[in-house]
Amino acid sequence: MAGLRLRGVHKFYGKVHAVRGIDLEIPDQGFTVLVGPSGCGKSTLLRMIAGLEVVDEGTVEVDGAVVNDMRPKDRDVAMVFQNYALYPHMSVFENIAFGLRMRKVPNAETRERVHRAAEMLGIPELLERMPRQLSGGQRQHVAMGRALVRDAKMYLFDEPLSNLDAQLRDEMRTEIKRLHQELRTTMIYVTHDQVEAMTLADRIVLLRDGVIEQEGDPLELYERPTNRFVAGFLGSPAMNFVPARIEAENGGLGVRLPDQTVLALPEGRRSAYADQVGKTILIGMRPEHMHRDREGEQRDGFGRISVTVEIVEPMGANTLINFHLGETSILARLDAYAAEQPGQKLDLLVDMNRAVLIDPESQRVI
Amino acid sequence: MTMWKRLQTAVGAVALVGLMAGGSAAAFAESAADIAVREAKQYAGTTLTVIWEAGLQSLDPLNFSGPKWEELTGIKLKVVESQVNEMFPKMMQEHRAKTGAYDILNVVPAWMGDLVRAGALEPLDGYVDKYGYREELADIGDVYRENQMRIGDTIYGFPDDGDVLILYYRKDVFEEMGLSVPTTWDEFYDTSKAISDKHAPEMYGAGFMRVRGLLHYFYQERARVEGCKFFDAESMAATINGPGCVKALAGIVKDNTTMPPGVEAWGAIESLAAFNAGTIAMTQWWPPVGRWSAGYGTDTEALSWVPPSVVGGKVGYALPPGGHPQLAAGFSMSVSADSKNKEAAYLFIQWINSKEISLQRVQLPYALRDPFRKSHFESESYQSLWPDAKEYLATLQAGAVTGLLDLSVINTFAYEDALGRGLQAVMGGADPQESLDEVAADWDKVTEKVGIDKQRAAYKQWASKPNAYPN
Amino acid sequence: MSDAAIHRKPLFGRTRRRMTARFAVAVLILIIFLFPVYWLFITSLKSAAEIFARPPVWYPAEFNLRTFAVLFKDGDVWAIYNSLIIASVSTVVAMVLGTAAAYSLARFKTGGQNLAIWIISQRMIPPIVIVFPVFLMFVWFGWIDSYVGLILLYIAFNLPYVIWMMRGYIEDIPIEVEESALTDGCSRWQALRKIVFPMARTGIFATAVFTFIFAWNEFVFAMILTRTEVLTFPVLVTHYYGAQSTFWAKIAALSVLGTLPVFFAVATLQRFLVRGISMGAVKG
Amino acid sequence: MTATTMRVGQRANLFADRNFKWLVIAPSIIVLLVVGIYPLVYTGIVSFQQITMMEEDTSWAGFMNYAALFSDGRLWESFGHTFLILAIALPIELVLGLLMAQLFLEKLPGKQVFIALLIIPTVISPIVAGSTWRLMFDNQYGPVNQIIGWFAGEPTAILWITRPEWVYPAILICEVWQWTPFMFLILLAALSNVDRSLIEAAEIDGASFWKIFFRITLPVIRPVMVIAILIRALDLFRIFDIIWAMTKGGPGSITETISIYTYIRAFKEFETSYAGAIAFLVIILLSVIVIFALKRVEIAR
Repeated sequence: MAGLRLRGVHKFYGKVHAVRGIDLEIPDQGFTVLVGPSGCGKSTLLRMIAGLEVVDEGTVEVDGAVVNDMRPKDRDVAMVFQNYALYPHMSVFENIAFGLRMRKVPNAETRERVHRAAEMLGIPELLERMPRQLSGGQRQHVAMGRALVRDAKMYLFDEPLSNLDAQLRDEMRTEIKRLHQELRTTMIYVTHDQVEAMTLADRIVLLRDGVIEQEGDPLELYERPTNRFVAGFLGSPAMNFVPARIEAENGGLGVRLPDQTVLALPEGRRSAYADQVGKTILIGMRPEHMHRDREGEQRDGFGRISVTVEIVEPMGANTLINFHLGETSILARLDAYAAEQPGQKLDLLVDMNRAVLIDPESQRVI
Repeated sequence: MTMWKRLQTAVGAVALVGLMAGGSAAAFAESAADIAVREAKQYAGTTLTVIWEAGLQSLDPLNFSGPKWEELTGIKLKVVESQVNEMFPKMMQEHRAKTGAYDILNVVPAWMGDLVRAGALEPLDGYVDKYGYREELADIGDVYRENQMRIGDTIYGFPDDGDVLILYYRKDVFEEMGLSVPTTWDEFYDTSKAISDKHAPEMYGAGFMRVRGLLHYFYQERARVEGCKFFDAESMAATINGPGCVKALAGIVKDNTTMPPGVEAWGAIESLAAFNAGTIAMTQWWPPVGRWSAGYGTDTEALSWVPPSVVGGKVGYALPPGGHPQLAAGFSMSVSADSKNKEAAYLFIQWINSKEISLQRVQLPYALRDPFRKSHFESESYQSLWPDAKEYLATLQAGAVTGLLDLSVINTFAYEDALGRGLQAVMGGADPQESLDEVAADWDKVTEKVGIDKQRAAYKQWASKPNAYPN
Repeated sequence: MSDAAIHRKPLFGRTRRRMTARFAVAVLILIIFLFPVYWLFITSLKSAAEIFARPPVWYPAEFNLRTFAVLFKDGDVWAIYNSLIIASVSTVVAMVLGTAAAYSLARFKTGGQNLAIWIISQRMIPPIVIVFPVFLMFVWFGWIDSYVGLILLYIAFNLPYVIWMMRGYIEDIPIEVEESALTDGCSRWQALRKIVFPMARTGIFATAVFTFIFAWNEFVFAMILTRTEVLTFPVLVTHYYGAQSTFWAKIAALSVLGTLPVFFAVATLQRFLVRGISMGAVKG
Repeated sequence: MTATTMRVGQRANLFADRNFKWLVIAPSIIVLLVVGIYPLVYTGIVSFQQITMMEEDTSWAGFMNYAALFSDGRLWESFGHTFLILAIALPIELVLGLLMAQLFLEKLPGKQVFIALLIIPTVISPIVAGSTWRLMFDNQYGPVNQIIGWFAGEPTAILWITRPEWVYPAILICEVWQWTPFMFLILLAALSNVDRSLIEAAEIDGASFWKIFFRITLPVIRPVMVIAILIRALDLFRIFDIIWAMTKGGPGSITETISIYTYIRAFKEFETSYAGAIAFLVIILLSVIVIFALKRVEIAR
């Protein structure tokens, strides 16, 4: 079982080069999330895997065999669509059973499997209804059921949660994760929502403009993004980028911010930037990597900045603080226990071990 | 039934004669119908297609002549019915495509010239001689035979319908008011006015067809009676707007004032309905009115549409004022030049047109084929169909001597159409002189397009016929 | 048309008295629009005397069905049968071909915008300007006065309409539904048969009814391309206008017979037809 | 599945999938080409020849026939008649249809029955419609004059089909009678689809009924109206059957439309080449208009 492999896959829509040479191996039984902003080619890639789109160049291989021209029905994949794609003229039962009927599964077994899937999703009472009688969440369940009832080699999800409200989305996310843990089959999941990607994935493939920006397990991408795009895409609220310059300071290295504050680089990182003194860079700081400096303590690897609070957004567990560093508007996520006021002066500690330094020319993390 | 019996007897007699005399020696004893049947038998099993006007007209070939012909010869007759206005286009379009879809054509004499010049009609002289039909042709009413049979010197069709527009009048009303049948159009006006003045709105003096497509027949007749010529025979300039022409048209407008309101919109049906209902005292119509107003055949299903007559026995027949009735339309039987079975097609028209068979056909109660042979006019059986039938036939016969031909030149339709439009404008209130000036201008345009020399030749050919103009 | 979508303050008010007034106006409009139909109908039942009565008679003394009986006896109803065959077969074939083509246009944008416009513009040409060459062509193929000829012509005549309409209906079916069927194990054809066609049922109905009506009512082609064998009913109606006779009763009776089928089709399928009649402008 | 079997299947699918879209559209295109192309080519060729009823003269005539079009007053009059009918009938149908749609927009007892019955005129064959109105307008035996007589208090004998001043009203009444239900049906559906919240918002903003109607309702249903007008305009441009049944172009040539005139030249006079030139002119004119209009509609799709 070598799983799924894409080699040099291209897709053109007229003059638009939607997918530009994707090389990718999808691990067997894993949960892979294709994520990226809209138009990045992630859905196209998924549809090529399903056989719904012609592969213009390159190959899609399953278990070592090229399946470029194999019809969807022969690929043994199940798919959940963003708008659920329920068959409006069939009852819920028939919707779920459809894939089995097409595969000529005996009636008794079909019935049994449909009921099992319905139980699993908690919708046994909906089986006799028609799709138009269902709420959005129920439809989503049916769409899931339709995929789950199949004993497919691969399950494909095309933004299955994007049409749900926030609460349902959270529930379903957990549900899907649980299902994957139970079923242990290959799942490929497309989303533009980095939270879904982070929480669900064994492995994230981050795409932009038809190319893979970075792939790896979720925390790896979070902690060690290779470029500004990846750094900015994952994490919520998004990472702050501030123009700065690397400078030699007290024998060490530091980063000078627009307000002339210098943040010292921790010792472990200094050697990497020794030859870059004087270089203009972007420093990326995640909001959750800034903390209040309550006692004026000096902790190793943290740098202090003094800011004037502009907007305060209490979120319960955290409070978001908005302020400016030079021209740049910055967001910090602080613990919730103290209530700042707009206009208040505040000292923050920046975790310099987790800050990323980016070459503004190449946009790559240095 | 009686006809059928007579037919059987006739066939039996022919067979008997054939047996006794044997071979061609018997030919002199055979009628044209017999010859046609005898010769046609060799084509048994084939099918002939004929285009015929839809409706009543077609009942003849569908119910009578077609089945008889098949019984006698084994040749099937397929009737393609067509709305009368579509017949010419249909014949032409099939000719253009050389389909030979129709073997036998019903040709309105005015179309004949165009069809011949387009090469759509088969010359018939050879067949006439071959199958011994000359003698019986001579029996056809002079005016039809002399005028509607040939283009140039060649026979292209057998006149098959004596469609002469005679005058019908209410004898009882005339008697009551002491009126005599008008012989000039001035008298006609006075007579009509007198009756209207006395009886309107219950009864008007007269009601004529005035709609486009029909009015031009009445106009053509009356204009020529008033001395109008259609063209200058040398320059081919249209003279349809000459003094006689304008006088005739102005007379028509004047006569309308003595007729029921709205007469300008009357077609064939309106004047028929009004005459039968007794609300007009005079009308000029084709021969069927004489039969229908007398109630002949109107109890049959085919004639159930005819407005019921309350004037039976009160109808007198006369030639219209001026004494030159229009031979309006009517049909000739022709053979298509594209036919793939010309011999059989010819034999059918000889048979159907023959003395013997045509006499039966014109007496069919639902017939729209009107007497056209001398032998029809003199037929005793016909004369006894209703009390005044003899008088009726005598009038038709008189019309068959003095009648006037419809204009027929190259592209007749264009001239008729332009004239029809002009006349209709006058019925709508336009000035006769101005309208006829416009018609003349339109005619000149058509003539120019056709080619003046070509048209002059065609017109001369037509005008040289004895009944093109009254003498 | 759902009443829910109706806004609250229309021209004719909302009180009960106004409702009555609106109802009265509606009845009046209906009477005006149906009176000619009524007149046609009673003319078919009148005797000759009643047809030519002055003043006109508004209802016949007796409902005599003689004219209808004559139409049946003389075989004139054959024209209705011809119309039925020609309209039905051409509708079925046009629907099949047209739906397939529409699928291609809707799903693959085959040939781009220009092909779609070319197809629909084929429908706009007045029949009379092309009928003569069509006649010549059909002569070559031996299609004059044959079912094949008229059926083929009406297929061609109606195809643009079918394609245009069905393209709209298919575009309204989310492509994912079909893709879902494909991943569920359907071949493309199965997906069409089991998913697309059932989902487009309303559209197929509406389109088919109008295709049928167009073929049923068509006159110019039928007049010029037939002789006698496949005469359709509108052409036969004109045959009753003779040079020396006008069979008003037959004209009316055959018209009534020829209108009944379309009327029943339309009355039963009424709610599907709005979109059909508007060539897809209204997604009713 | 082994690699070899897959390759076999591969090729078949490759053909089917890559060409599927052309395969399914091909039959339709072929039918349209078979029936559509020859007439176009034929018409184009004969219009440069000199074929008349008398002579099938296929010699090259250049633009003679086209030049003759310009001096053919009757042709341009027929264009005028066509546009006259179009310009009068279409607005009347539109306004009447809109008023009726407003009337039926709200709840009404038996609404569906009303609609089903009102649609009858539209589905009747135009030949039958024309015949029906000939019966209705018959100056002696038709009910129209009778009814007018009742109102006028004296017998009326308007010559609807014969008088130039009455023939257009007659044709237009028939045309409007037949096609107003069509407009009505479309506009009723369009009005029913208007988003109620738009109207409510305008009401809250204090707009009067008529303001709402002209400022909100009409603009919202405009796309539908455009299509409906387009359909009817093209139908009216081709108008033949109704006039054929009622007047055949008379009185005079006063109701000759383009289609009627083309018929006369092509089938009554068999001016094949000249009629070909007329046909070509009509086809070109229509193509320009239709393609222009359709492009806009297509873009709006």
